[in-house]
Amino acid sequence: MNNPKKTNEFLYFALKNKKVLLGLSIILLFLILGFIGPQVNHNKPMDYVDPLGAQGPSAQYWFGTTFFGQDVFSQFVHGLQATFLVGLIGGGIGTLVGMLVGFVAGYRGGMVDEILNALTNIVLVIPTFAVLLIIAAYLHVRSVVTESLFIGFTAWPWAARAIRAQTFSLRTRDFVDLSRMSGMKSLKIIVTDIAPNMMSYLVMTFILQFGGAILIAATLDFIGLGPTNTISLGLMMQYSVLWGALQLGTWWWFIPPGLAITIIVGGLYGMNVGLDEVFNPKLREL
Amino acid sequence: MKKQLYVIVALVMAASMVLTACGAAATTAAPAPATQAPAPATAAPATAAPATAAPATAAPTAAVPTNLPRNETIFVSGAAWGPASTWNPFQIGNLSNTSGIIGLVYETLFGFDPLSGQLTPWLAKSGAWTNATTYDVTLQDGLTWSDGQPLTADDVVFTYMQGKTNPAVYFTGLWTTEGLTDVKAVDATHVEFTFTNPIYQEFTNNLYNIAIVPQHLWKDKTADDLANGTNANPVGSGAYLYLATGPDRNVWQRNDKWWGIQTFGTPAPKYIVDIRTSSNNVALGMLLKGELDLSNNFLPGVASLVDNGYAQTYFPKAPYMLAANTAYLAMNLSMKPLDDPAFRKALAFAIDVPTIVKTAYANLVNPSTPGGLLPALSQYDDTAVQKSLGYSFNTATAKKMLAAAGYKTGADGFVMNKDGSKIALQVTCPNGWTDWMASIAVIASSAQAAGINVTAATPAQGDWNTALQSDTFQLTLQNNTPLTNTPWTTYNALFYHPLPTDPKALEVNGNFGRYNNQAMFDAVDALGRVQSSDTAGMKTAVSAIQKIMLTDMPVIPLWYNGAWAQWPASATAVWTNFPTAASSAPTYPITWNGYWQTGGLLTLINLKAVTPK
Amino acid sequence: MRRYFGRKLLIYVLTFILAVSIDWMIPRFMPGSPINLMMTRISMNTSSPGAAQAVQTYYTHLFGLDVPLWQQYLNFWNSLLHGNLGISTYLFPTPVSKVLSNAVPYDVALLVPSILLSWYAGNKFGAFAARSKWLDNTVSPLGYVLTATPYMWLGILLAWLFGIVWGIFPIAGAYSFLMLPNLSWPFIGSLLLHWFLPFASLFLVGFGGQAIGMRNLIIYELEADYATYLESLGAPRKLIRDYAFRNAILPQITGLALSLGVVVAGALVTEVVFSYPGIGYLLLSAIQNEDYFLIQGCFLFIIMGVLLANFIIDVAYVIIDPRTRRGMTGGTA
Amino acid sequence: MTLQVENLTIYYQTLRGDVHALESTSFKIEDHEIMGLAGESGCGKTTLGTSLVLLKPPMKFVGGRVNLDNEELPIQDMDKMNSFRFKKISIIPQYAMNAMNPTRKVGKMTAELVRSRNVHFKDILPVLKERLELVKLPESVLDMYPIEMSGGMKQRMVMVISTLLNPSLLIADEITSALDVASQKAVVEMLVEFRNRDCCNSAIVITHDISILYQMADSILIMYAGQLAEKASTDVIIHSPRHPYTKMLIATLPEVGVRYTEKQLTGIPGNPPLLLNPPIGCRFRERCPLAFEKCVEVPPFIEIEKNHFGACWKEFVTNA
Repeated sequence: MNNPKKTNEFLYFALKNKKVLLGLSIILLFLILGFIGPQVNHNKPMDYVDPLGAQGPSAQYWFGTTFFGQDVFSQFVHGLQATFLVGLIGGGIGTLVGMLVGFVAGYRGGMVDEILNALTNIVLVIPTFAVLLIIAAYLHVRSVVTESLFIGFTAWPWAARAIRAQTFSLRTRDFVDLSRMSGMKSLKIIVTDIAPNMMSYLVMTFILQFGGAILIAATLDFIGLGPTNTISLGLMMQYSVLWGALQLGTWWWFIPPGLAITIIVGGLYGMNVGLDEVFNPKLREL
Repeated sequence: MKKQLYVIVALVMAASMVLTACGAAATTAAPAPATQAPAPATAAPATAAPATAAPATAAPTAAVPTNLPRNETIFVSGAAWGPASTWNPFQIGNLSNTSGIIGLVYETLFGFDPLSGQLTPWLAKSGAWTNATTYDVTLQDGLTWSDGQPLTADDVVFTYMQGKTNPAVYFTGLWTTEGLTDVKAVDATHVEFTFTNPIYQEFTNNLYNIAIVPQHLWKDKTADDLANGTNANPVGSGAYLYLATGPDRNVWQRNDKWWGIQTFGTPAPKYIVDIRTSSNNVALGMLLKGELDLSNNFLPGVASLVDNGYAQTYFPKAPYMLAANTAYLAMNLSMKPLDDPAFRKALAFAIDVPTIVKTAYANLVNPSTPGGLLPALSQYDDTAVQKSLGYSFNTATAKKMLAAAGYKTGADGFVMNKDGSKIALQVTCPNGWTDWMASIAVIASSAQAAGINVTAATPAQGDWNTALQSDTFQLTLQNNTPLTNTPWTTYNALFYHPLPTDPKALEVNGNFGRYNNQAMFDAVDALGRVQSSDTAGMKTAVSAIQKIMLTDMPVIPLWYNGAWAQWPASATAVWTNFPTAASSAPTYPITWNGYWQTGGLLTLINLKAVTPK
Repeated sequence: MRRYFGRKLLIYVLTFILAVSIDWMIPRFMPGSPINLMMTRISMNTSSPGAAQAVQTYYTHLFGLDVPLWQQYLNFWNSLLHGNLGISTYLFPTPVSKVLSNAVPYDVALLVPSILLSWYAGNKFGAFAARSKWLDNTVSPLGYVLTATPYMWLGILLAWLFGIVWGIFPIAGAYSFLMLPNLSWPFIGSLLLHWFLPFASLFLVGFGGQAIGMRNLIIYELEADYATYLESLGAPRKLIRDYAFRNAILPQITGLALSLGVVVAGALVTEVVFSYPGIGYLLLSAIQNEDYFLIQGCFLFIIMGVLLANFIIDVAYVIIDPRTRRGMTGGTA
Repeated sequence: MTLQVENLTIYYQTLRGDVHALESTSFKIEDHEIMGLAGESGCGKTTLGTSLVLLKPPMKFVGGRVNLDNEELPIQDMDKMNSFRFKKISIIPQYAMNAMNPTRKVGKMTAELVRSRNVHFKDILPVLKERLELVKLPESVLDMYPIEMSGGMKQRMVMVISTLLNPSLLIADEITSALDVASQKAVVEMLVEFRNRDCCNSAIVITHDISILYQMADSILIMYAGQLAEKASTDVIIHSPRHPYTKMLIATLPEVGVRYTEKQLTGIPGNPPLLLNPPIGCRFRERCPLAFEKCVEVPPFIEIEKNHFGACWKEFVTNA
């Protein structure tokens, strides 16, 4: 995949693939919404803009207001931003650490591999959510970024494992041998020979990590261990439940955040399968 | 492979469900023997039920019914926020999840009626100071424990003695600082308390808070038992008996042999199921579905429900609720500019309490009087002082006062310290306490409107708590001023003394701003030493306190948190005749820990079943 | 094969030690003291400062926080091995182990059936979706949506629709508030009624994930060389699909092990939504009350549960996969 | 005659258009003939082989007829074709190493396969055992999983399976490329032995390694860029080839018996044309030293001598 012609070819197939297109457009749609939203709607997410709270959707408040008279739409769009941030940072770190561990373990093999692999398996069995939970529980000031960091640093193992396997299969290929014989540094080999040849794999890994991070963040937020200094989709759900949105039937408070997460993550997953078809000609539909 | 999977799945499902059933059963299996107390004969098969798996033994028995008849059961909520963990009346702090152990099972010498401000008879028929240092209590006749033993003066003496002999008991202060020197039984129904220089106000408070325990069952308990013992299967003298407990409920059964039936009448519900709701919204939902008969949760939405006739509250319109405690703004008096009374006074004028009442509480609360005393104690307020020195929301006035006090406005439109340095204050409350979060938002914005740069922050509860106790906060909300018989508890909490000598030491009892003014301390002590019967004396003492308080403004009382109570409107209701402002003899309809003595039990006695069996 | 299990066991032991250490460490090196909080909860309004101090020191000693760290660590292990997880501050004076044992059955009842059923049904469904491109494009999306749904949101929706709008199912507690636990059919019925919605939300999300997983694996298997070979020898579609399914099941078993962590997380929030008295519900209260003995207990319990489940799955894998059974490869960790 | 192919044309569908992998090819195979099919990789030899057995997308049938034992093969019809597969025409695929289900014991898989073709395993068992003996595999392999077998064993096992129902035509695709020289020789000999024992009537042996054909094939068919170049008896192709491409190909052969790797075959200057819109006329002409104007027309593949077919204008001209 390292030569341009091929890359174009994949781009070409990617844009022909319905799943990829659908997923991509969903992401873009929400991304735009998240960044245009604050421009068209100037209410601050936490401000108590409407004296009589819990009003349904209206021309003034598109998604209605919370029990305290906060603007749900404003919370929603700001929440979207937080969501994408978590996905980007959390998913990014998850992928990067996974790559680092996977490449080194897979390429070096031997003792290094043994250790890294053991580590991977350990972190893999530990229910990372539980770890996140107690960390968050005791870490009293939390921001979206810190949350993402923790998510990223607990989400890497399966990526590492997958990448390790791929690297294994690649390191014995003759073009790698060639570079090795030509005395190239391991790092350089990884960067120039191995990584490009599993670009597809890395892209897909990142997408999955992205979606995973979003879900974990939402879950943490929901039990009140999310960011303490801003709004997020998960927090919206938490507040709505805490403040009787179900019982009072203020559905506009708890439907949008969950729906958005579902659509975004669903889109990502669909896109992933689409890319899979793109990168594996065997699976391509014609 | 298919078949195997089917079998596995089937097996596991069955197994796990049974497990659950047993596990659930196990939760009563432990305390179940309690039921042996009322009816040893029938209890045996009942307690065996959970143990043996045969459905046959599950047949309801007189002692432990497995299905409570709805029309004899009252569902209450709002007291318990966790599974019951102790039935030991000496562990007041941990009883909140077992609300009723004091009041339903164990009884106090007196009750207290916040609406009249008077102590009411309970185990004691009457009590009086025979002289400045001697208090005589006369017990009711025919008092009995639920195991049939008589309750006598010796039990009272035994109970109060625990404070002398056990450091871990919470009322050791009776002996160490309140001046109690001796308690003795004159005869079976007379107890005599002897003091030197008593704190009358606090002792009066103790009289309806300390639960009397049976000497014949407690005399062998060690200090450790008193401090950590769970006292499972409690045997008390009260109107209800322990029946069962679960992770989300406590179940009490009426004691039909209760000594008080002749004196006070029979509580209407045969069973009380005290439900622990995971959050207020669950209570709201259950209330709407008629699955709760009395909710003591804070339900912000309830105002509209009452207006639309779905639910009822004590008042038919705002504030809907009786008052339970005073929410006030605590200030760190050791930092600039909060060390300047003039600044604090201006801040008091700057805070927009009306908006807090409207947005954060949907009109479920009332603003507080500057003196901070609950309406129940308003008779002691010095209205003159409050008029002359008091405050009310007025941005303009606040600005004037700041200017007058010499605070210049900086380029950013906010006032600066007198040395020209910027002022940036932070008002906090624990994250997740949403009504308070909304409130501090209003405090911040209204203060800014008056030119005081205040921002709101919501640290985690632990941090907030540490900051509060270690005096590292700036501005924060507090409400450790419970409803009691005396202004003394309120002011003792606000101006608690002596302050810790080491400034780093934690202060857990109150006076979090560490207001250090001997004149105030003396005034509070003076109030404490006025006899509860001496209303005039109390008024003078309170007046002295309020003068200093409103001059110095060490704290800013803001609003009264409500004694949250709501019940379904009659259409769906199982129980009726709840107390309202219209009732002939209204009571506090509260089931929280410590409120059974202040009207909770009386409320149950006055209830009527809508469809009597 | 012995070597294989040896390695496994080693990993598990290491994991456990690590987990226990994290568990011990975090509360001690994070801000906030549970004792203080407990003091405030006791919030004694009395004229005698002495009392507060006395009680404070009493608790500090009781919770063993008055000895050097290293000793606390050793004590921690020691009492752990004696099954003693300390005393809950928020449910003082109940031992943590007791609190947990009351909650565990509800988790078992939720997790075990939902995991196994969603795994089984999901695999079937995924295989079905992979039968044809047409089915794949029409049926699989359901899988993506389900697996992308946050557990609590599905829970909220179900609670709202079935609990409040239609009022079919109760949405709070584990059994009717009119009942006392007993082994009678009505009681078990009530248990099931309260159990159903939380179970359903766990099941549905899991179902989606498993279905998609199986679908992807089968698509690959059907393209595998052995499938083409059989095809060119005129073997019927049925035989080939059958092989593909059997081969895809194996990675799905390992997949199950890996998904456990997520499912547990899902169970925690689901229990919160339905205030279902399991570990998750407990853990939330523990966190809100900063009861770190209870938090530790819950955490340890979850760890042990997941480790155990992982081990069971490993064994199952070895038994089901002929290759590991023959001691050929290590399967997948 | 066994197999008769007429104007068979097969394309590969891609999103960019059709790849002309096989252009109107016609040839015959006689009874008991083992025909080698050789050419550079990507010249369409595998396409030819597989299209006869399993013609499925992205492969596309464009035209032509195929007769096996005077019966038309419905190769373009996946379902109709089923009755012929395995029984009349069978294949040893390139990927023999992974051709067996990894999670089934070889014997069990064979049994299930045979049964699925409505043949009683019991009836076939003796044959199976005899064939195993023939390829020097112990009966115990039937109780093995593929991963328990060496490459050579797998290759031979697949050989046995593919020929179990005595197909009339066996297509053996690169059966040696995965093996070391020693086992190559063995496999080659076994294939010949199979033919001699009528395990299959005739066979097409697809390979890029002409040297093994020399050891076994009766005739050799040379392909270039989707077109047939030349077909004749092995001796003729090796010693007196007529088509310039064959000549160059043979010229690059060192003494017979040495193995070839794909790299060496491209020792001929220039590269084969891309088959997505290929050049008109003789596709070899860019690389052909003798190319002349006539070559812009497609040369027919005709018998230039007895049993010696070729497709080159030069040949026709010199003989005219």
